[in-house]
Amino acid sequence: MTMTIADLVALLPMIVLSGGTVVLMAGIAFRRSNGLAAWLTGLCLLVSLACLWPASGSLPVRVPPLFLIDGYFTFATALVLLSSLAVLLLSHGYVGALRSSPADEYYLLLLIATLGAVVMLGSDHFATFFLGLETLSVALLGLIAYPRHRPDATEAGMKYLVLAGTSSAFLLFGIALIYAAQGTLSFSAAGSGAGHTVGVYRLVASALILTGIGYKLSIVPFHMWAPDVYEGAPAPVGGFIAVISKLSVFTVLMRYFVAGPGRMDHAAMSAIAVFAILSMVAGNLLALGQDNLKRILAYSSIAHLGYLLVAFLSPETFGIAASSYYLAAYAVTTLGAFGVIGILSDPAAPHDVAEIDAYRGLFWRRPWLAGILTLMLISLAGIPPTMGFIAKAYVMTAGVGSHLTLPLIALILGSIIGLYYYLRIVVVMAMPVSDRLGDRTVFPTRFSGVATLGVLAVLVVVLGLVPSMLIAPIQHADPRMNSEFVHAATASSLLSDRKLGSHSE
Amino acid sequence: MGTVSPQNAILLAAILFALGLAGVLIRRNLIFMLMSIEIMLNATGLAFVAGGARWGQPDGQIMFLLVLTLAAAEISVGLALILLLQTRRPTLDSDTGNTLRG
Amino acid sequence: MVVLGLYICATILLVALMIGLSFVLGGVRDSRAMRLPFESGILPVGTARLRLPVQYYVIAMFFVIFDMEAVFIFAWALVVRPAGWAGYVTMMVFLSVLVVAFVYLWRVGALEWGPHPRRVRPSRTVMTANERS
Amino acid sequence: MTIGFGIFQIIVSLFVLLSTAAFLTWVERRLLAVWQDRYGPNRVGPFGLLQAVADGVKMLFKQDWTPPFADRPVFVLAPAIGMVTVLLGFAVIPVTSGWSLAGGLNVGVLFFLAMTSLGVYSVVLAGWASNNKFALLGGMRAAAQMVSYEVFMGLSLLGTVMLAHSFSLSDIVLAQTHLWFIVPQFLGFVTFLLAGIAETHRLPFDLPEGENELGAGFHTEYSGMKFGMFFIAEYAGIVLIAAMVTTLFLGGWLGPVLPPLVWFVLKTGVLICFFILLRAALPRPRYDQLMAFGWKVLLPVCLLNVAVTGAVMLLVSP
Amino acid sequence: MMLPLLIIVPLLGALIACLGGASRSNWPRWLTIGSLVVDAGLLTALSVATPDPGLRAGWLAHFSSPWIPQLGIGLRLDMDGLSLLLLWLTLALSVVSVVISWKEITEHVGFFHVCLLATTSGVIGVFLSTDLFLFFFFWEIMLVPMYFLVAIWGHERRVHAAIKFFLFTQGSGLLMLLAIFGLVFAHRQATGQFTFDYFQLLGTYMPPGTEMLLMLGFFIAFAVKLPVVPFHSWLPDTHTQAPTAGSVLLAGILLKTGAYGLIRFTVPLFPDAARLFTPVALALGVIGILYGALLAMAQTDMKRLVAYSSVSHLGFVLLGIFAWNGLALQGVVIQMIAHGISTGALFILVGTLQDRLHTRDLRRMGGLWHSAPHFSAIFLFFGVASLGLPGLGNFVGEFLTLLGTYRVSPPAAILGAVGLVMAAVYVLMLVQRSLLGPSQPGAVITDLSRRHMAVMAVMIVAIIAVGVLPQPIINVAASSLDHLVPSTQVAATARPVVLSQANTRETLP
Repeated sequence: MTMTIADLVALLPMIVLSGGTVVLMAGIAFRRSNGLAAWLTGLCLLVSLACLWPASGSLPVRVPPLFLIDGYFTFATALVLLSSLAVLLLSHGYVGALRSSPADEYYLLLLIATLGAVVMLGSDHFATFFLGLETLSVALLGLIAYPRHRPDATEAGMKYLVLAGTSSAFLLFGIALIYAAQGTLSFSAAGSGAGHTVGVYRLVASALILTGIGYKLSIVPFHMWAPDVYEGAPAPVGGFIAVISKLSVFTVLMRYFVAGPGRMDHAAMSAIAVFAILSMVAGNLLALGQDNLKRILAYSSIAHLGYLLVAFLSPETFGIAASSYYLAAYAVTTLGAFGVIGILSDPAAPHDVAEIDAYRGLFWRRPWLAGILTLMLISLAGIPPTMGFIAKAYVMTAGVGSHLTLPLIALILGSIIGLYYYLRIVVVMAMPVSDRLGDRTVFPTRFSGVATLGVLAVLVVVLGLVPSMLIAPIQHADPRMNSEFVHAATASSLLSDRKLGSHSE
Repeated sequence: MGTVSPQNAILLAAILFALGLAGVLIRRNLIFMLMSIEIMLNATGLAFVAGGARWGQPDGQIMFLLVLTLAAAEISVGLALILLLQTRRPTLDSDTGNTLRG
Repeated sequence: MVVLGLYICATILLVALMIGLSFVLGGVRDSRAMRLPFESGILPVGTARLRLPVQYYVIAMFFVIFDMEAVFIFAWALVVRPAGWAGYVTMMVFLSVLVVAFVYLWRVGALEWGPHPRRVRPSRTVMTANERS
Repeated sequence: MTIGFGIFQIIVSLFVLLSTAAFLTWVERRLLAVWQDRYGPNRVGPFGLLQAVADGVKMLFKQDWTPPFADRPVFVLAPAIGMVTVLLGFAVIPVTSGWSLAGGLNVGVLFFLAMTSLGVYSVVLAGWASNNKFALLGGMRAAAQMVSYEVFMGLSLLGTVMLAHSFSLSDIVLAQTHLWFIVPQFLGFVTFLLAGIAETHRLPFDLPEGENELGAGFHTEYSGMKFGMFFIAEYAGIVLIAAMVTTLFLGGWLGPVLPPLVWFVLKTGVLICFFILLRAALPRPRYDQLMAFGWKVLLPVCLLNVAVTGAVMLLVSP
Repeated sequence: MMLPLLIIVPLLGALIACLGGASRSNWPRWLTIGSLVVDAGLLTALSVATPDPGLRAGWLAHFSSPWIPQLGIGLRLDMDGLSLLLLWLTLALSVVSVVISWKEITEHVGFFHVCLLATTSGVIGVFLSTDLFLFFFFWEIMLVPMYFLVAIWGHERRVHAAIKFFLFTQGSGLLMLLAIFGLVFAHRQATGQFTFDYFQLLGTYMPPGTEMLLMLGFFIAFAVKLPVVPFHSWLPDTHTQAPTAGSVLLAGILLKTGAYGLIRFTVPLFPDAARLFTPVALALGVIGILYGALLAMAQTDMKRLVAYSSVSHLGFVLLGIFAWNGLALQGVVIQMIAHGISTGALFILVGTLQDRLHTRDLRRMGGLWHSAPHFSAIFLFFGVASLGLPGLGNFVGEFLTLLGTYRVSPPAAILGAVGLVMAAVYVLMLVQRSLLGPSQPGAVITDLSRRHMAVMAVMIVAIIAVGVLPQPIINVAASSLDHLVPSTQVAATARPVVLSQANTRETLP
């Protein structure tokens, strides 16, 4: 039970984040400064990122019974930390302009939420999963409702609270049932006994867990909260919810179902397939009627989770690599889109600038911002030369390889519908300038935000044009590599995937 | 001292859970909704303890502590939000909270 | 255990008995003054559902949080010796986080009661944001 | 231990408790009189000893008035809760090794803390249900004060739990065979004592019912037996805290020569007198001072106590 | 290295033009022309160079480099005669587009040329890719700038038209992407190789049902682009709303990518399914010819009329492709080029007319001949070219196609010929209503500018050249058609045929 040095090294990213949180809190206690807090947070994220390096040579490291640090963790954590850094930079100017409260606590919450996400990514046990999830959710609550003067934000926070609480309860009850049925809370150990304890408990437990996770991922029958929360939350926080919270929950889902005990659970898998189809179709359809960019992004993220689940459903072929790439693409683009909203918005105003009408003529007023937003929308729509295109193609490859006919049809339908509303925004931006909204100046303090957007845009294009830069590391991050549940069949298919992977002309 | 079988304890937990869920769905007052969520969370805590009892492990109780902590954290934040809401609106009826369409 | 159960029943019974007896035995009288809330003889004005200072709620939150933290210390308290120095160090880490949180609350002014303003020293960036507006 | 003996114990305990609490009103007034150089109750019976009985009879026959503006069921429930929780708190106190209701309960300490926590409901509900501004303010004050000191109370007795390795109060007493915990846990003793006084909102920490500010605080609207119940609960609370301090820090029933029961009663009695002395001797602080004292002094001290106790224990006998 | 440069040069031009977009000067225009000329220079070098002997038979140039090795995707570019012809067409029409919008486009000039060059670059990529994934990449990439061209510089209902265009093409594109993956997995199943290489995928074995499904996936994508009748409804809208340059690019080049796809991918990759599908495809072709012509007759909007005539003309292309013999294919190639020129010219003319009259409504025109004789003469010329006057390019294409089709399916050929007659009707109607008759009040226009005259002159020469001397074109394309045709059994009965004027003269055994 005692930890070795190697274990500690493997857990270093989490330790750094936790320590950073404490230091930041102490820092805030003695000197309230927006800039100092931002610097500390950024530094902490970077150090944590660097701490992925020392352990990377000797992966996987299992820290029984709570953590499993493997390549998949490394990849996902890097993604989360970088996304978090992006959110930090995007929010720096934004929260700096808040008048109702100092911004330093915002960074504290951001750091705590990131810590929660990272804990989740490394979890090999329901306890750590749950702890991470709740650390994330509770910190997010604070972030959502941070602009106290905005009624919308408070309301969104309240909605998120009620739904997060309810979904946590569902999840927990499911976990409790699994525990009662199997006597262990560990992902890996739960699987070994899974074969002979399939029964009512497990069935009910799966249903409850899926409901809980469904809420967290906001996939279709459980999606109602997402648009409201996205609309009410400050724009950078919207990006955080859309990217980091979903990414980490999805990763756990992957760990549990693909590499862990859930893979035997065929009922759950078919339920996920149904949710995926519903998400793709309904998410896109519902987005059609929206006039608010944040709401559109919310529905689009619902749909994107659906696409992602297609990859999830086909782990035997390229599914895992596809989902990893998709997550990266989704993260970059979604952050970019929310970032543009954030840069155009004044946090002291009662709302962010998210009504589509406000974007009229943006192309001619702020060509670069409009260009970046267009790029992000194009990527979300899955059109080259962006990451979104490669991601969608990758997911489709996986789906075709696993003969997922219905989900693929839904994917295509969804994509076509999706094109319509993404293009609508682009069209509005290309329309002649309207005088109604006047000229909105970009805040001079937002240099960090603009620069971040630039980097994101470059990433979208470069990784869309040269995807192998990302695909190569992803292939080393297969969670099945260190799982004892790899069936003989899967193992062989895994091998063949690798062989194919190495094949080139 | 009579013992309660884990089965029955879980059944009780399930009933509590259902009551809490019903509360969340039916109640319109935010405070009551929060309380219902607490009931659901505590029901899961009970289920964990029952599970722990079945296997004779402390894990269930540990999970219960964690659940309690979560419930505490959530309720504190919830209370703060409700206070914020109430300074703007006289009522805590969740149906009136519809500035956001949804 | 059985005795405890019986005891619980007995206390409840006792209390019910006290209330019931006084209800039966008590005199009956009514007057206009009895129907008014007692405010030291002054006629009451407005509702009694006051909006209370936020400090009360803050204290409620602190209670919830610190009591929960205490629970973790309780769990350790039982096993100080078996858990040994490893357990002690773990606990100290936990406590130090708690202490930092405590210091944070103190410095931020959350522990102040009464009319003192919150000790929030607005940072320079916030001030400039204000000035800009 | 048969059920019959248990029932006997219950009846005796309740009787003793109630009569002690009632009797204490007399004791307090007499003692205060001594210290303040006046007479105190001396008309009913010898030395006014029957004053407590007279008060009880009076309450029983006074009108059971529930104001029309109050929330009726809650209004009735509030004093009942206060009474029940205090009485239940006694269940886990081991009077002697042979005489206790549930002294061996393995979560005795937690049970005690739970009961004192539940006591908060009594005041807060009373204050709210009265629908009176004074009562509400008093109730809220009481609630804030009690929940705050609840935390410190739990933390301050942790040292004894650590030393005894048990939540069972009998075990804690037995662990003091060689040395009362007041010696190694002096800090704990002091903090617990203070927290205990605040928890029972006794003077000088009786801000919730500070008559010069709030009428009578949360029980402004109460009269008759329901007021009596608050009254009894408060005195029973004093007894409870005194008994608890005895158990946790003063070695409970342990002591040379005299029989255990006598030792227990003696120690508890002295403590009760001490509480009454405090009332006579100390002025009342401001409410903000009270809260600040709790959070800014007691809490760090409690935490320090826990940390030091743990370190010393491991250093002395790893 | 030449092949990627062909794609990169316009993109670089676009990049620089983009930076200069803010200024209202002419230099984005000159830059565009410049990069197109450089590109043309590269293409000339490629055209005259003798192909490397190491290449596959019939191919002129090759480039390959890894791109996403993990998925067996490479940057594979190959050029054969067919590609070469279409590349020339692309560059020529791009230059024309720039010239004819010299004064017409005044807003956001820089961005306009960025879109134009990006479209060109995408189209070049489409014509060169021999990696299926890369092909799809370019297939998609050429749509975005085109979309902007329509959505920003188009006419009244441009947004609607642009979105419709995009949805149709993108949606069908996704079907094709699915089919590509299906094909790749089928290939993997058969050989264990996971690759998107066109040459490796040729001749992949798969069950007939699968083959048919995959073939349909490809077919629909190309049919939408072509457009084949049930999928054509985006075309009239888009053409009508697009700016003139957009219409030229659309009609002249983008539609050809559909035909190119059918020739390059659909039929060779799925020969058996394609043969089974032939009757349906021929029927669709005939329906396209007749339906397009019929609708063209009913139009009063000039641009719509020309657009529907396009539908009709491209029906011949479909007919020829699925007849799949040398004769028909030669016809198809000629038809593609001739249609590119003639329809492009018609759109330019209609565009200038609209600029002057501010309407496209035929009912409000008439007697234009009096005020604008040059315009009218040229308009008449391209009108009759379009209806297939012997001696001009379209005639050669259509005639060859019909001949080839006749060998396979006489009824289809006969019905197609009826389409020619109908073409005569709508073209003459168009000419009669607009040019002849009494002058409408307000329908007095200034004649073509010198700039336009120059462009028209070049195009006239080109269409006459195609009509009179199709031989060089056929020679260039022959090599690629040669290696295409044997892949079907139909080819066994056909021999390459070379035409001179209207006389068929069999050469080459």
